Amino acid sequence: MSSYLYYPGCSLSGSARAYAESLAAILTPLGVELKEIDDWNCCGATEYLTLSPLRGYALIGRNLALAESQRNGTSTLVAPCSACYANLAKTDRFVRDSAVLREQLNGALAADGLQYTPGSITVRHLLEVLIEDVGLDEVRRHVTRPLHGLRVAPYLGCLVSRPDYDDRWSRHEQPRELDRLMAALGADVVDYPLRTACCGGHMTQISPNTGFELIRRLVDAADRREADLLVTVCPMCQMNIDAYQDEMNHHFRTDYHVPILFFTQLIGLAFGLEPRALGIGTEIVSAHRALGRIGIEVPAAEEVAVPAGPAGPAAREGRRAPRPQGLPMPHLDEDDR
Amino acid sequence: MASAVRVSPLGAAVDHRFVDEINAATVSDSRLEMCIQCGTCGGSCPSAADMEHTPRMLFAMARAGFRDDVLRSNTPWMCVSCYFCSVRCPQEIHIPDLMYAIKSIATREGVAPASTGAAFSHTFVDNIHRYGRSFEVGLVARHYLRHYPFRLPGIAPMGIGMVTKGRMGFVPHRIRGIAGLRAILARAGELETANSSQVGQA
Amino acid sequence: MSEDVMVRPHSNDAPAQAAPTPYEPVVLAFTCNWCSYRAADLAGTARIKYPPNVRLVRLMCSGRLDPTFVLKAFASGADGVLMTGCWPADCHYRIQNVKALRRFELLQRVLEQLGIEPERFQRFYASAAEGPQLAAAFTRMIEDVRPLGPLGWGRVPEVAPEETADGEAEPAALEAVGS
Amino acid sequence: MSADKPVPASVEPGQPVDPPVDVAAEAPRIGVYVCHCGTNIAGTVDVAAVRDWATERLGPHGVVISRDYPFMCSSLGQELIEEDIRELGLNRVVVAACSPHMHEKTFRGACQRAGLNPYLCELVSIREQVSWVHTDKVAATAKAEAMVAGGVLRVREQVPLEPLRVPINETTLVVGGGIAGISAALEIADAGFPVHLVERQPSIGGHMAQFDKTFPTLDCAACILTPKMVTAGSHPNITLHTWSEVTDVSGYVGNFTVKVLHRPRYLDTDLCTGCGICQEKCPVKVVDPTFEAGVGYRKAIYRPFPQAVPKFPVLDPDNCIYFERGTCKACEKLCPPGAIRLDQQPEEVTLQVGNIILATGFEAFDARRVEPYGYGRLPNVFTSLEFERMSNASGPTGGQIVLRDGVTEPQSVAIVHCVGSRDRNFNNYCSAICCMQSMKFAHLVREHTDATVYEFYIDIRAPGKAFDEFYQRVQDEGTIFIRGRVAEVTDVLRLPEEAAEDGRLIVQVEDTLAGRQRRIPVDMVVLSVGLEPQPDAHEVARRFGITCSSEGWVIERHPKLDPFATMTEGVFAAGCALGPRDIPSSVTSGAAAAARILGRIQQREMALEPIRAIIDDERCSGCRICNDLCPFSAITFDDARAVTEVNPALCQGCGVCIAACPAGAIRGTGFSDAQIMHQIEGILMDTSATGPADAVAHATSPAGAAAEAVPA
Repeated sequence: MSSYLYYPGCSLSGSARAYAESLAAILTPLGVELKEIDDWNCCGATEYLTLSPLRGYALIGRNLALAESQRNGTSTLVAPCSACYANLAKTDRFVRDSAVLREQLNGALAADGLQYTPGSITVRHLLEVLIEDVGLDEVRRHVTRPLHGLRVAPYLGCLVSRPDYDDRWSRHEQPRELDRLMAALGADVVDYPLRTACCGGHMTQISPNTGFELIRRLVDAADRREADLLVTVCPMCQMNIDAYQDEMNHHFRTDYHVPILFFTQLIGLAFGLEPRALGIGTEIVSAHRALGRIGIEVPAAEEVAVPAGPAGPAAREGRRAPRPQGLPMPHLDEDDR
Repeated sequence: MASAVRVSPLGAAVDHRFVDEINAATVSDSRLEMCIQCGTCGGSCPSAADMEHTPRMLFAMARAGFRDDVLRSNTPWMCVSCYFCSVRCPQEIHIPDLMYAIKSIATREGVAPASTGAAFSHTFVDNIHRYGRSFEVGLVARHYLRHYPFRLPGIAPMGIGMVTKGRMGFVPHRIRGIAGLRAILARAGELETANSSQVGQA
Repeated sequence: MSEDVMVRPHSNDAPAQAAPTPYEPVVLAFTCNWCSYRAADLAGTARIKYPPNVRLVRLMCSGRLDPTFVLKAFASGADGVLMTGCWPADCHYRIQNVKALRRFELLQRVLEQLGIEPERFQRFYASAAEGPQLAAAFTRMIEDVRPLGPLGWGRVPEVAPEETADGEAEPAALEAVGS
Repeated sequence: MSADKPVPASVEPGQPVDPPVDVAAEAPRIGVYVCHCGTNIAGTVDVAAVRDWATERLGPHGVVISRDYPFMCSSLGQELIEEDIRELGLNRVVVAACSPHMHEKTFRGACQRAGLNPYLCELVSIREQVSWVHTDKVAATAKAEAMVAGGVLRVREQVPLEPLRVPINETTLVVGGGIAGISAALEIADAGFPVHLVERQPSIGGHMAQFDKTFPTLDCAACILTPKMVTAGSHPNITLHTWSEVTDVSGYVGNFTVKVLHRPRYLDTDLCTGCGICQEKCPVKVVDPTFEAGVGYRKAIYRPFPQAVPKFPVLDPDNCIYFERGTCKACEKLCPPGAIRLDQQPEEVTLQVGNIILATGFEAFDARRVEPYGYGRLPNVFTSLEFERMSNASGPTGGQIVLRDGVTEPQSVAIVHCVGSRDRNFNNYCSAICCMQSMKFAHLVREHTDATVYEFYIDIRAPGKAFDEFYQRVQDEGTIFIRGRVAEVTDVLRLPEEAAEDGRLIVQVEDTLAGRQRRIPVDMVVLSVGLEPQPDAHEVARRFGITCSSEGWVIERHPKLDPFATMTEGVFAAGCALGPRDIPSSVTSGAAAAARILGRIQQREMALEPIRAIIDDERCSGCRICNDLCPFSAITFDDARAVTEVNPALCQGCGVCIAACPAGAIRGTGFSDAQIMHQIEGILMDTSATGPADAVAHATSPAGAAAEAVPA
């Protein structure tokens, strides 16, 4: 049983409840224990940095300071939310690099008797822990209901592999870690080039048309590649693509229907766990049909009417035939295929 | 600061210290002065189409001292913090952090462009001050009621879905250490004010 | 670069001076003819500034650095000694700088026994192309030594030049520590 | 410490030289000369103060005269020194001026002309080490004084030396058979001296052999290169070692011993006629990652290209059926002269050479590292080397410019500059050739197809002869230039405006001159990749005892004035091993390195700095501690006398043994313990108790107060 400090972030007790439930469900079989930091606060997303960068970093720093004081045999802090992960990791990096920031941050924290020692906490995303520490072999060992036939488009979003100031990720734009994890579950992994493209973040709130356009790009690319669903590691991405897909369709007069689930939900399904225990059914764009295709019964939920026929542009007919033997293609490393 | 503002023959006010001011407001080493104007940022930006100036152009304007134009540009408010520009920039300029810095100066001076961006940030931050956590229902509801009253009917089904599926709690969670958190933020605010006034006097 | 605030090195007549100048450490840097000496030339050509209290002695190889040179430098008033040379795999004499490195580690330990902090005796690798890096290392070395204050070995009565050449510096140095 | 020519360099033949003076026994009479170097030194250092300080403070140490002069290195400045030596009987000279690497030879020459042993002259660098790196005049002046004191105390301990003379073997080794190496080899061979040309690939020719055209003249690369290759291959003075590697280098200038490994070609080159039947009959076809840049195929036994020199094919055992399964042997069975030798072993030859030229070239940047450009993921993204092969008439497509499917001609082509160059994530330098190469591509696309061509650039760098004219020509041909570094290449379309572009590539860029993001649909993208050092550059540098930059480019002895010599005597460099450069510049560097070597060969011997270790038999205790320290095998032990000996011809003067000798029995000429100890003392004179502590007041005194030179 390996144990980590845990920073759930606000979404996991709200809009991303399914993430929290499915995460809890798969941890025991995988032998991972998460110890939630006591009385953590919101990381402020990007909103506090926008108004007042130093207060933004102080807000994040309080969590790091709490984590440092609650270290109990482990100094690794796991965040399941990409935005929280990026904020925590970036703050730790910046206070390590800048003596001025270190002094000011600790000056602010001292107002509540706290302090943070740069580098005393290692911040990691949940995905990284599952792949690096638990390992794909261990994941494979627990798969009892492989997701064969389910076409999954792996969608990581921005803030896992970027900015990545500590160079933890193999690649900043086309990392294949989530692809490999999905393949380990037996899913048919769709080559999804927008794997780290942006979901729009808070644009659905402050500039809806900008946000809708970004959501459409993601949904359209998944649809063109005939993905049954998108899988993500980020509550914000899930929220935008799931909750605003309908409004986006309305805006563009389109009728896409691309469900998006958390990777922990698919892991749980592959482990043979009950869909309901994994929060399946709480998504707005229902995954009922997609999962039904591989024989997984999803509890009934308010099903949004789905029109028949291809959703996106009818491009599938014109799909290019396989290339005749032409010029040889440069090959990518095994790791990047 | 005023002494550095010049009126050029063309009439535009030019502030040659603006780059220093931005750098002081950027927590990391911004490297703004290293920009070679290659446009990688503007080419990478997923929301560039909705920006008044591309990031590259904004940096050129900042270096030219067009302080007012930079602070009133909608560009930083359109930044989605995706960090594509950041990892691709051949000069390793911390672009999203520069955007935060410019937004914070604009907000402080009350010249942020007419956008709901600053308002959303304020609402979000207000929630944090009240509870220490983000409270999604309150946040979205307050923001929509104020800025998108006509959008509410369109997203009502989603809102209902979110609620019926248990994805939105109606009761905000307040952290125990809220008083301490407020004290920390207040102290950080004081330090930040001290920073910016130092640059002004430099 | 804090060049403008650098002042003359401390001297024993300091109290006699009109205005007491803040303490500035003196660092003696041994350079290798093939790499770091040329890097220093390059720093000069590129007009890269570093504190004026860093003074260079050219050797053919860092491997030539006799431990007594270091003791002599401390005994003559240096507050810090920097050994510079080629990168471990890039020695002009194939592997001689590796021998220097071994000697360095040993000597650093010995000096510690004599009460000389490790910050006062450091090493830095610089290829002939790394002028800016070397200049930065000089600056850093001064910054590292300044908080330690004057070593003061130079204040012991001077040993006549004829004697020091035969390594008489060492007993003098030991005496200084004892005092 | 340069010693390319017999010391002293600046004594012209036939010029009167005073008879040498024996100074060993005399009391020191030292002259100090402080150079202004115009304002280079005098702008930051109070030279008059240094001059006065030297006579006042260093008089007890033997200084009898001290002068300053605007340019000590001028003829008049040198004459000043010469006159003082003659008239004042100076027996030591200290010149406080620039780095010894600049003008040591000059002032040694002056001393020698006046009859003083040139090694009794000491240069103190108060320019590179003082005036150029400091700004505070008081502190800089004090440091200059300290450095002069170090020089004076050091030169007191110096003894007269004679340069070592070594014979020069007239054979030269050239490593690398690209255009730079070929040019160098031909220059030396044509002058009548033997050359060994070692090449790693099966044929000489290098990257230039892969190209179709050369910018800006659009000469056919093969047409101008092949004659050179053939001449090199058949030259009576050139021995080719292709498919070979240098594995070991020992010795020193004039007398290197080099081991070269000939990898097996698996055929007897004495019998092979180069008929090509083996290649034709070989059943195995594999992608050729080297010569064809991965865009074409070769057989398991192959000649990389038709004009290859030498003409012999080479068998690739990694892909040969015989080496895999023990069967096939088609080549062996069908070879008309029976030249195939499947049991051939590697062979090592040992060469004796006097000088070495490294022309090891570059490797193209691996475009897969730039993720957003999709090379390796998106089929119709090509690299510049792939494009070179494709546009080459003897390449895999016979000169047709087509998409990856091998048949479709592109309707539009995007050429992307600065891929892997000018980018702190990869290489922070400009690769120098890519702008011109890219514009050559634009021309070739227009010549071969009707496609629209876009050039995406940050800056166009076209500073060579007729380069900018070529830029204008390509503009005139209709190529569209867009100023902006490409952000990404993608096949993901945006709706609705790009619905019609399915199957094409989109180049996303900020058109910085228009100030807008643009998405330009094209069929083909060509990435103009930068140049990188060979992946084993550091290892090769180590083998040859030279140094390279952190990237791996060879470091020149002096970037301006000695750009083709390395820090190691007898080892030169040419071509892209030194850094990215184009063909004319590679040819020039090859010829320049050859010229340096020819001069030495014609002198038959050269003088080396007499910086050596010398063992005092009397003091050697025979402990043998030093015996294992010398990597040049210069130290041996004389069993009969039970003392250690140093062979001065092998000793390189590093001084490690001197520092290690517990008995103090080893003396270093030029860098003796006494010299260094006294130098340290001098340099730190102002910090010790007996030092001239009042130097501050002195340094700040008005320059006018000490205006006249101290009388002799």
